[in-house]
Amino acid sequence: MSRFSALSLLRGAISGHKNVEPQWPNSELKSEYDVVIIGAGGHGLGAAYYLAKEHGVTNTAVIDKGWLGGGNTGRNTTIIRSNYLYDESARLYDHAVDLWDGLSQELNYNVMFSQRGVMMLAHNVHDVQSFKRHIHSNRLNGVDNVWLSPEQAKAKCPPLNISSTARYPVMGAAFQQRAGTARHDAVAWGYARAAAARGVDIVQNCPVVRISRGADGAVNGVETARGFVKAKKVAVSAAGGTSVIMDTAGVRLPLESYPLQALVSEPVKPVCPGVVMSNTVHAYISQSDKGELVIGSGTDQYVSYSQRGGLPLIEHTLAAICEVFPSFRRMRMLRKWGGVVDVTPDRSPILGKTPVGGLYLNCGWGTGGFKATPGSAHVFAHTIAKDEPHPINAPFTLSRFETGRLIDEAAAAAVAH
Amino acid sequence: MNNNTSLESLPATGRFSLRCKEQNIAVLSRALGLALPTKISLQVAANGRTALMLGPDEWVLSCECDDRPAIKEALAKVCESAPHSLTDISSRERSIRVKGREAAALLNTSCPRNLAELPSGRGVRTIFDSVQVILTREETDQYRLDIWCSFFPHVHALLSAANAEFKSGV
Amino acid sequence: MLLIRCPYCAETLPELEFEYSGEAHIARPQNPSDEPDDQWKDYLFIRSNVRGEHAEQWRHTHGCGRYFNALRNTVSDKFITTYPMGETRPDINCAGEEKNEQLAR
Amino acid sequence: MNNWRVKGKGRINTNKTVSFTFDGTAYKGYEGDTVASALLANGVHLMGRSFKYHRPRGPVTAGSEEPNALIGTSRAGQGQFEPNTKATTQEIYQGLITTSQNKWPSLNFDIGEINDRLYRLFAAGFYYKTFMWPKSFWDKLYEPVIRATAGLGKAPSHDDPDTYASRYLHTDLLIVGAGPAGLAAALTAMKSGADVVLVDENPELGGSLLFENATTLNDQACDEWLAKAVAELAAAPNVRVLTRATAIGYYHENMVGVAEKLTDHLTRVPDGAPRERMWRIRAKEVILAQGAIERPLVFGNNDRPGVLMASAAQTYLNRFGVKVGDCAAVVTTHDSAWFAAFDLADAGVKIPVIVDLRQDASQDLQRGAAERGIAVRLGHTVATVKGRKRASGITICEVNAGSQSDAVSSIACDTVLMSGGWTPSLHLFSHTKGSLIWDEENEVFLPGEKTERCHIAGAGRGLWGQQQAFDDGKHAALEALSALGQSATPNAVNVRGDRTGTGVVMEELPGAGGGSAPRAFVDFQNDVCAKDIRLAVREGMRSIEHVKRFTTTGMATDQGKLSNMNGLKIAAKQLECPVPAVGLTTFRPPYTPTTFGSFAGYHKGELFEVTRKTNIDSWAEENAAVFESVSLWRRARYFPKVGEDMDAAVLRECRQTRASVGMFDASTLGKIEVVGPDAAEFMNRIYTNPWSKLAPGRCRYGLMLGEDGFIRDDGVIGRISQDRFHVTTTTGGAARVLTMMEHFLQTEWPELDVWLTSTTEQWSTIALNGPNARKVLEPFVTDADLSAEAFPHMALKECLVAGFEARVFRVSFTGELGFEVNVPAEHGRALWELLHEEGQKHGLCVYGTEAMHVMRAEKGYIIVGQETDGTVTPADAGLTWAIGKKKPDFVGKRSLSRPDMLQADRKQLIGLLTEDPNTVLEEGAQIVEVGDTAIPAKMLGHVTSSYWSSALNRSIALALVEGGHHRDGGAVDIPMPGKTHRANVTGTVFYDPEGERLNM
Ligand SMILES: Cc1cc2nc3c(=O)[nH]c(=O)nc-3n(C[C@H](O)[C@H](O)[C@H](O)COP(=O)(O)OP(=O)(O)OC[C@H]3O[C@@H](n4cnc5c(N)ncnc54)[C@H](O)[C@@H]3O)c2cc1C
Ligand SMILES: NC(=O)c1ccc[n+]([C@@H]2O[C@H](COP(=O)([O-])OP(=O)(O)OC[C@H]3O[C@@H](n4cnc5c(N)ncnc54)[C@H](O)[C@@H]3O)[C@@H](O)[C@H]2O)c1
Ligand SMILES: Cc1cc2nc3c(=O)[nH]c(=O)nc-3n(C[C@H](O)[C@H](O)[C@H](O)COP(=O)(O)O)c2cc1C
Ligand SMILES: [Zn+2]
Repeated sequence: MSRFSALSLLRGAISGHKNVEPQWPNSELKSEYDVVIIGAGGHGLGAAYYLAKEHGVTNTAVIDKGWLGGGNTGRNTTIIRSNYLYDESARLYDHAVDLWDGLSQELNYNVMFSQRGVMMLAHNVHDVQSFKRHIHSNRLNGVDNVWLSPEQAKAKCPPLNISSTARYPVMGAAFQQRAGTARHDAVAWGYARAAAARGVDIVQNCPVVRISRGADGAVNGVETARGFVKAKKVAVSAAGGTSVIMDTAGVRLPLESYPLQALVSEPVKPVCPGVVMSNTVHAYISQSDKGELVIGSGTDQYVSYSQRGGLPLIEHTLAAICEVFPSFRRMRMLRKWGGVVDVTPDRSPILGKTPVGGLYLNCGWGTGGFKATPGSAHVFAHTIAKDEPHPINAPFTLSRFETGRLIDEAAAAAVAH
Repeated sequence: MNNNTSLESLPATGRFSLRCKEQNIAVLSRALGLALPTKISLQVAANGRTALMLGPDEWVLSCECDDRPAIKEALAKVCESAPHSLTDISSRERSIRVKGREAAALLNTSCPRNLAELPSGRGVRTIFDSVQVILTREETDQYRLDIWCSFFPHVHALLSAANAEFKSGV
Repeated sequence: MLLIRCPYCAETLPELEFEYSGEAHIARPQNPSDEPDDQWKDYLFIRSNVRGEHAEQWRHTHGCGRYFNALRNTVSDKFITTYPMGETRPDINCAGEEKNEQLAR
Repeated sequence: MNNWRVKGKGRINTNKTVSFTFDGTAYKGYEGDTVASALLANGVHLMGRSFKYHRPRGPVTAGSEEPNALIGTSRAGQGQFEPNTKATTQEIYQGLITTSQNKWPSLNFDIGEINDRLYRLFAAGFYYKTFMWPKSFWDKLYEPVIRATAGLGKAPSHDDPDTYASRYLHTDLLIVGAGPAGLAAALTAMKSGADVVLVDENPELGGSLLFENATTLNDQACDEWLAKAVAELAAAPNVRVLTRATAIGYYHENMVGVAEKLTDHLTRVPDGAPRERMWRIRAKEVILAQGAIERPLVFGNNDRPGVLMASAAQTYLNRFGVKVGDCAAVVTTHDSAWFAAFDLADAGVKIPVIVDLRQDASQDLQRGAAERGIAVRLGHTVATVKGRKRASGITICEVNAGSQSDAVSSIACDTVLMSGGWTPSLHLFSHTKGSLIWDEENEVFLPGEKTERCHIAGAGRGLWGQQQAFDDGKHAALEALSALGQSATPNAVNVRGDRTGTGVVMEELPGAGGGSAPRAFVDFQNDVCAKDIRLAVREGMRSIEHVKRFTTTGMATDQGKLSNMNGLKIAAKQLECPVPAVGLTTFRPPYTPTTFGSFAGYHKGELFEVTRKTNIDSWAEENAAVFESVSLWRRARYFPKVGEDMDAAVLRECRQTRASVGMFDASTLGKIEVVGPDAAEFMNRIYTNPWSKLAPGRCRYGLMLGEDGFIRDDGVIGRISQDRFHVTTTTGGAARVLTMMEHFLQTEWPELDVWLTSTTEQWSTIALNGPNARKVLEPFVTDADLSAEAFPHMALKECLVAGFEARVFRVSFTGELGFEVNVPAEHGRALWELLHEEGQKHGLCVYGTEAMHVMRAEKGYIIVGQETDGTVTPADAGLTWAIGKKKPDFVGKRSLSRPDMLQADRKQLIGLLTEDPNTVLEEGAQIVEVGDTAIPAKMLGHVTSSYWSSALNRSIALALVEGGHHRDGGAVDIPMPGKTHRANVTGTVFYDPEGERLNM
């Protein structure tokens, strides 16, 4: 596969892009693989890439029921940060941030990782205490996260309303400079292209309907819409469909799937430099490189796979945005959409082995797994290749729900995205 | 559009939350001197006392403020034979009356219910904006909202804003 | 915004009056202390998370206040039926082969 | 002025002149004009610049599907700036200020146009392939430049002064769209008993009748019939008509969001009038009569100002009385453009040619052209448009088996009208996840299976022509009425002179291919050309979703209303795949971009969210309290005297309370009355503590866990009588606790005879604490003995306080002698004032939440949510004593014996005393083993509470620390930026460990 570069682009421009080749081939499904990964989101594609690159496992298929990157990877608000409270989480997400930094070069694909910073607003005394706790914990974990006064926050994001008479005044903010956003589609495409270049088959529009187990109880393949495929190992990275597919392997999970909505405004010239999150008023916002304000809403209360979501949430989200940014009231919503997020009881992912031999599980990222993509994919590949977890994902077991060692970022009043 | 909707804050009254299982309704009714309604949203009044059924085991009793000891006493007498809960909530809530040709439309600025389906004389617990209220349709174009005190200013402010909007004629 | 029929009020009302309360028919063990860890975990956390007909609890919080159960299709978000707390799940058959179809989105 | 007005044409009010400005120049139009129609009437076509290439653009449509003519608008003297407004829908009013966008320094001369020369570098997806070297340039150079060039208009820079409204509306039948189909439906339903709502995004009803008005309807001129129909509907009591009202989204269960513009067309806005209103209309039946959108043709330079949709030209003429040019060439694959040409010709516009790609056209059409002296070129195509800021001509050639023939001829013109046929508007239908079916013959997607109770009528079903639309609308109404159990006897509308047409659908026009040919635009705003789409497919973007995301086609502010079908056709051809197999991308709400404000509705400022205040809050406000917000409540945090900061005020409040007496408004604590013969049993199950033996008149600290074993809430609970408990909860936990109790009661233990009632707001709660507390209270209590003997710690009494019926608890959250007096809420402030006055004799001070926090920390009392965070067990918090050991079960008990809940390394609550007594640790500071401060550090826990203690005259802290209960007497380090503090581990009770002061 040819390399992308300014020069190749120029050459293409001169030739009228005559010699372009597909970024990934339209692979046919073979009858047997060493590893089948279910789900061609960023996590699944990334795992395939790292399996090939770091573990030499290339006889891999990534199978998706739809088009690659069409799950939550393609519909999230792209917030990346690692200022999580607990050591386990901080290590996992910070591993990801380390990999984000340099991912474009690694993949030879500009994923537009942009470290414009993430600011989390504190609106009451409790928020202040909670964020300070995060900041101190982050500092000692080597994760950057600093406290900003309201004025400093406004200096970083001028449209912010810091009036002390606001219903939810800004009392300060936690700010992570290394945090930011990335171009979601490019992440899926970049991994797909790089994985395909190393021989991975990416099979689209092919639902996996059953995980098959042999007489010894271990997995031996998957049933797909295009027939049975033998596999030594099966890795599930099927956000939004995890419970359903894992059920076919006889593994029931502590997951519930909720609709999560997001929206974009019409594009405008730069007005919102970094990412601003307010957990208390429930508003998340950033501005994409194209100019739209990208705004995250909440989950509807009920389990749903409809990728829809209701109007009241959007109304609440935009009311909150307008409180925090009163000048945006005259901005317009261009499009809103929904995704399906798998949520665990402690809001932390499950990433590792399962009770079934040869079956590996990556799920439960809820509303915040995009940021983890390279880190999660990297340690998941390790887990699949070595049949044992990487130290970073070792705490994120399925068994923690039985023993009680939860990693409860939500309870610790962390924010979701 | 000619606006003639009025908002009126009502004086305090006596209010109780009354709870009991179905089999004891008759005994409590007798003690109260009022046949507790047995269909949600129905309201029955007798002897200056009103009972509105809010849930399958729940009524709100309204009365004159100084009728409260009598009610307590009457029900205390049947406590053994008809277990129930009687809790004074007179101070918990305040009421507002919305009256006029556009009362329903005004309420529908923040209440998602179809008010046409609430006949006169009935009441339900529902939601107004983010606030739980008891909404009673007193007459065709007259409604009463019972609101927990700390939510009262919010509801009142919303209704006033909507009223100003109606007055503007747009 | 969904419309939900409260079996107690016998009225179909806006979702805003209701609160979702998770999967239905997960009974609390009679004697929790006798439960082994893995079964207690099942009670606490394991959910069927069905793509299709899902039995679930709702509460008519801003109405009669009652909890009740519902069957709802989680793909279309449509309610199939609601029924009072304590009743068993109605036996309403949905089309066969649902799993494959579900997986195909 | 208005040189391009046509006398006798148009529906605008030529008696009323309106002036407005565009880029600083004043223009005049008439009432009823849009910005676009008024500018066109002044000969202005250049209205904007495209997103990527900054190409000059003019309006291509006359409606809400406009991708090009986007402007900024504001109100003279008042700001209210708004970007990206469609000039084609913004009505003009006196004083309207409009500006062009995405240009510098001016619309006419725009430096950004350089991009247009470099277009080959900016091929689809180019940014994914470059800007990666050197790495550091991305953040510092590339991205900032990309960001600065992106975006269209500028975001508003001032707070929006306007207000917004919303409303729920229930109706039997909602009709979206008031063209012939929607009107027929409304006129039919009007005759039934059903309630009907008819909405249209335009300022007036009529839809396509506003421009396609040459017909005769029931023997009346079209305009005349329309006026009558509108009047009839307005007079019908069961019909509500909303204009300027766009159905933006079709949500679950037939709820349609309708955004209504109320004032943006008015010169003078009435007082109190909101700018927009969001209707949430819940209809039993819905008729979607959204019509169809004319499809552009894809050919070289098809984006030049002066190139318009044929129906747009017709609209400007027939609705606004404006001719879009003097000389308009026509390019089409559909009959309807011929009719547009005829209308324009009849109004005096020269039509030099009609170029139709089809080999044949009906005799009628050809006759019509001949009568008007219009040259016709069948089987021809347009190669390109000449001119830059305005079309100046076209080159045409023969369509020869799909490829370009050599014989190119040029035709001069100042305007080009195009029509590639029509696309049924099924956006709202698609929001419902209704399926679309490909109609092979007409090459359109039509509605398939429905998921909601809706009916599609008119052009939305691929029915062209007014007669069909009227008939279909009527039919849809009858269908909907019958579903409603209603009926009506409709009046027929007979159309004479209907101009129904047919056509074919093209992808890119054959003349446009080839490497050096000028670019042919598919998505105008986002500058996506046909070759970009082909390139995307060649790069492996085989799904239409990938094509969309790679090229951004359909992602502009018109959301592909003009581009989706052309993009799809081109992609399908490149993929060698049938159109339906490729499929459409998903339509999502809103139908047209909708202001944030209209979604937010009334929720602005004070009305954004409830602020709950206690009955005593007003006193605090009058007495200069500083407030904090705790869940929805606002609470007095401290009461500074002149010159005091928080520390000074809190110090004083603590000192005075411990020295004499302090008073605190505790009304926000949640209260629940638990009543019934099984009340104690219920309490036993819900709380960890035992309750059976608690005697009436006594109270007890209660601890509540979640089923997972972690602390959820706590509070003092009094037993009023055998079957009645007065439960208190935390301020923030009140609703949650009641919900959890109800859940268990209703779903697990329905057999219990017990009922729960929230009494939070029934009571005002005043806490009196301090050695003199009794002295302050006693004078007001005549029917009870408050002495230590008669009223010991953890007792309660129902008595009169100052004549108010009260429940008095003898409890303390400060460690001092304490009373909590509950009186009916409305008397709270009165009692407060009485006690305050009486207290002055003893130097009573009023304290806020901050002093309360300090004093309880001195006593080691936890605050749920501060010492706990949802991961703390009773044992962790040192509260094992609160667990009823003999109880077989309570909520959360089983979880406490899970393996990880018993580990010795759990984080446990301890006290910390810094080595330097003057150091007050920061709450949230992390704790490590002594000396173990290298980063990354192994953290043992964190400081949960930390204060300066006036009672101890030093700092104190509480902390959750790994294995903390075994660390007593040891030391830990607290590394802070610049300095590491050392602290000694102690018990959690710093003050009066024996509790003697409680019993004074
Ligand atoms: C609206 C929204 C906003 C969000 N915002 C953020 C944010 O700001 N920051 C952040 O970090 N995270 C965010 N998230 C979460 C984030 O998007 C996800 O956690 C993350 O993208 C998950 O990636 P993935 O690769 O695991 O899953 P996905 O990208 O969802 O990929 C899973 C794939 O599995 C496929 N699949 C499922 N079942 C099957 C089957 N049976 N057979 C074959 N294929 C199957 C699906 O088609 C899908 O393509 C957001 C999510 C949403 C919905
Ligand atoms: N000559 C031809 O070949 C041809 C082709 C197509 C259509 N037509 C004409 O189109 C007409 C079809 O009539 P019709 O009634 O189906 O359509 P119409 O276009 O006349 O009316 C549709 C109306 O709905 C409005 N609308 C669309 N979406 C809306 C939304 N979301 N919210 C609010 N309003 C919305 C439009 O602005 C318009 O006013 C006929 O008159 C027919 O002659 C003709
Ligand atoms: C970060 C981000 C930015 C987006 N920007 C746009 C945009 O500018 N225009 C647009 O039409 N859609 C935009 N979308 C939304 C997509 O069009 C699409 O709605 C989303 O990926 C979900 O897919 P679906 O709507 O096809 O289900 C954006 C999505 C994301 C995640
Ligand atoms: Zn109910």
